[in-house]
Amino acid sequence: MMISRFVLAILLVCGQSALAHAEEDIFAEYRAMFGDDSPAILVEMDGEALWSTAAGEKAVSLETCDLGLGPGVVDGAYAQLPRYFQDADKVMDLETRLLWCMETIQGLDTIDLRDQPFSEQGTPQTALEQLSAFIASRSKGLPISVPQSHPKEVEAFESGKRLFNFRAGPHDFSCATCHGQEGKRIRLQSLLKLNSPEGARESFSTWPAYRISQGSVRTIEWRMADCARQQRLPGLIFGSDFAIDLITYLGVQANGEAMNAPGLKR
Amino acid sequence: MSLDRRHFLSVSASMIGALVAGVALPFRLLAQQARPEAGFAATDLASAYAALGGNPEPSNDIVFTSPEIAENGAVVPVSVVSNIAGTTKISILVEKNPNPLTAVFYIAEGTEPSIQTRVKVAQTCNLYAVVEANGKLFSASRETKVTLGGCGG
Amino acid sequence: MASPMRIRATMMNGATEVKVLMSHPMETGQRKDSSGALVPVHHIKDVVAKHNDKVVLQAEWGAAVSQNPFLQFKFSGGAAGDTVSVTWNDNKGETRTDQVTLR
Amino acid sequence: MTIRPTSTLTLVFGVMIISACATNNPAPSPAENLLTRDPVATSFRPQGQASLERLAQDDVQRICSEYEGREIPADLVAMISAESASSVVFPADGNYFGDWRAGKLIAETGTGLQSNDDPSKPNGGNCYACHQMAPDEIAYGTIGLPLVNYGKLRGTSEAILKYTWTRLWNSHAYNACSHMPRFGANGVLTEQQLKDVMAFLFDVESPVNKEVVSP
Repeated sequence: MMISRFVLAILLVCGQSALAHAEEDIFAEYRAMFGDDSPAILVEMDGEALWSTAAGEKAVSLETCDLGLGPGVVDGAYAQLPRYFQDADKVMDLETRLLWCMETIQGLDTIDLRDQPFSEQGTPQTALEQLSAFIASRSKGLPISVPQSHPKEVEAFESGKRLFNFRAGPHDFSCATCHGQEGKRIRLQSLLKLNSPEGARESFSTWPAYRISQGSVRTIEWRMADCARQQRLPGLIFGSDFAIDLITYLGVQANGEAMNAPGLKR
Repeated sequence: MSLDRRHFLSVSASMIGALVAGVALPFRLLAQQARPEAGFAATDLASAYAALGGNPEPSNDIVFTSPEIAENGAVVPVSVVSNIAGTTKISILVEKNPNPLTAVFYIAEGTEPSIQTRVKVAQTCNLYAVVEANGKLFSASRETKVTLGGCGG
Repeated sequence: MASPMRIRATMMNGATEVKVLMSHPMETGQRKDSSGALVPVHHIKDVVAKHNDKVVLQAEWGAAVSQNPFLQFKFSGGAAGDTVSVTWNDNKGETRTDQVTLR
Repeated sequence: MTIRPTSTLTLVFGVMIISACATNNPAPSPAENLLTRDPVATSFRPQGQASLERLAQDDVQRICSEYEGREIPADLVAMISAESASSVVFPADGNYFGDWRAGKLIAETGTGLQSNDDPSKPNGGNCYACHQMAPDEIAYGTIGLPLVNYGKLRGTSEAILKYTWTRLWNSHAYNACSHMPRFGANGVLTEQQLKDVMAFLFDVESPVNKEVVSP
């Protein structure tokens, strides 16, 4: 009797909080009006074309690039990144892996792309953004399964978990400042608790995403770099350990969730 | 070609002559002739209306949808469905934009008087759908709130 | 060089629903880039949609249509093998036409 | 901006952390022992006004990172609170109030000190990112407590003015490891800007203190 009452009380509390959450999402109507017509598809199309376009000193396409599931396998690859790659002896996310393939397979000079991996607003999307949109779209509906079998993959996760709480800069911000609590928002923007599976699932499964405010597809590395900017930190280096570790931390927590990227965000 | 008659009436007489004569004119030329430049240049609702042909009469036969509150004013989905017989033209106006007139759609015969698109809304204000049918103008309006999301930086 | 559009045309109950996404910056001329300079106005001015050779929709646009514009409309008719084409022209004289075949 | 260099305080804190670890915290997991790299040291480059110095944590940042989401040992709380409270600089002229209109703008402005911000422009306080303030502004965040009718509800006694100034200057004085930036202590806002924010909170004419109209 006591127990059932206790359970009932919990159910009531949970039910209420779920309701409150639904009421709070005042942008639900707005987002619903987009249907499944995200401009991200335009970038996916460009990325698909780019994937099979010959480039670089060796004048070959990226079609033999190994994204973790074997040379040339695109379907499902994004749902299993970041992961450890023997040839590079590193944990790599999709974006660093793509640069690796451009350099090693195509003999492409990637200095400019490394320096400016993300397009400026109003300028064409970079190769990296186009390819990311395309490759992510080919994992749609597949369960996220970011591996934790190699010691370096475990290390990246543990490091990311710690970095999530790293407070620094003139504002004392860490990732946890905004993304460490349930049900909070900044202005009207709902915040996900990213050190929990629920929040990580919702977030990780929807990057890359078409950012409405910028009219561009943005990648998860961009999200990390832009968080660092808003944290008032110096520039986050593309493909750095800080970025990859945090992405791994998010991805592993999100394991099991179906990929649904590119997403659509404010 | 069964495009809206009214649209063609604004084309110069010589061009109509050419059309009647069956001379294939590039469509673009016609479109440019028809563009309501004064409407797009207007900086307030009243002068945009004037350029479209006058003040519309509010009508419940237009189903105009825009979100009550937009997460980002740069992209606001809008939907217009006209239940007014003989609808030939649908315009969308955003009252407080620098230039309220945003888009004009010419509905050909056989095309449903129903349009969905996405527009920029600079600040919280009324959005208007103006429908032209049988030479008369009708309108419906909706307020969309534009808010600040995110960190503001 | 303008990127391709994405056109989806679906036959339903004797009519054809068309959804178009166009790749275009739709600059208002009022936005500043990261160096503070005004980005020149650059927007689609007119759009023409055809079912085979017949014009089914025409539009005139200002700069306040959103970036990467979306357009949805429906015309009566449409049979497998028919084409639906969309053409846009912008204020810089750029143009792009794409088409799909109904099936 | 002042990032306090490591000082004698660090020694004290260091000893306390070690003892705290020994008593309150489980030993690091084997996985944590695997950590061989230092991502903070290798992952950033100076950009705009954001130099690499910003990565150096002061004592408060280090302790609060360590205890994020966990209970902070009471002695560390006492230490942080005391240290934070003692460093508050109150207005030299004894006047707490500036212009509420300027304060409103500061509360609404989210820019300042980011790598892409113009350092010649004043920093924002971005209060609205986390707090509800004027009842008619719907775009407010919820990380911090609501501040609707702040002055109206609390009055303007010397005690409440000092308390509020301290909260703005260094929130850790009352709430160790608070998520609120140390606007005064870290030089995010100037004394005049803090006065403007105070006016926005307390002035009877400020929108913050206007009647709450139920919809």
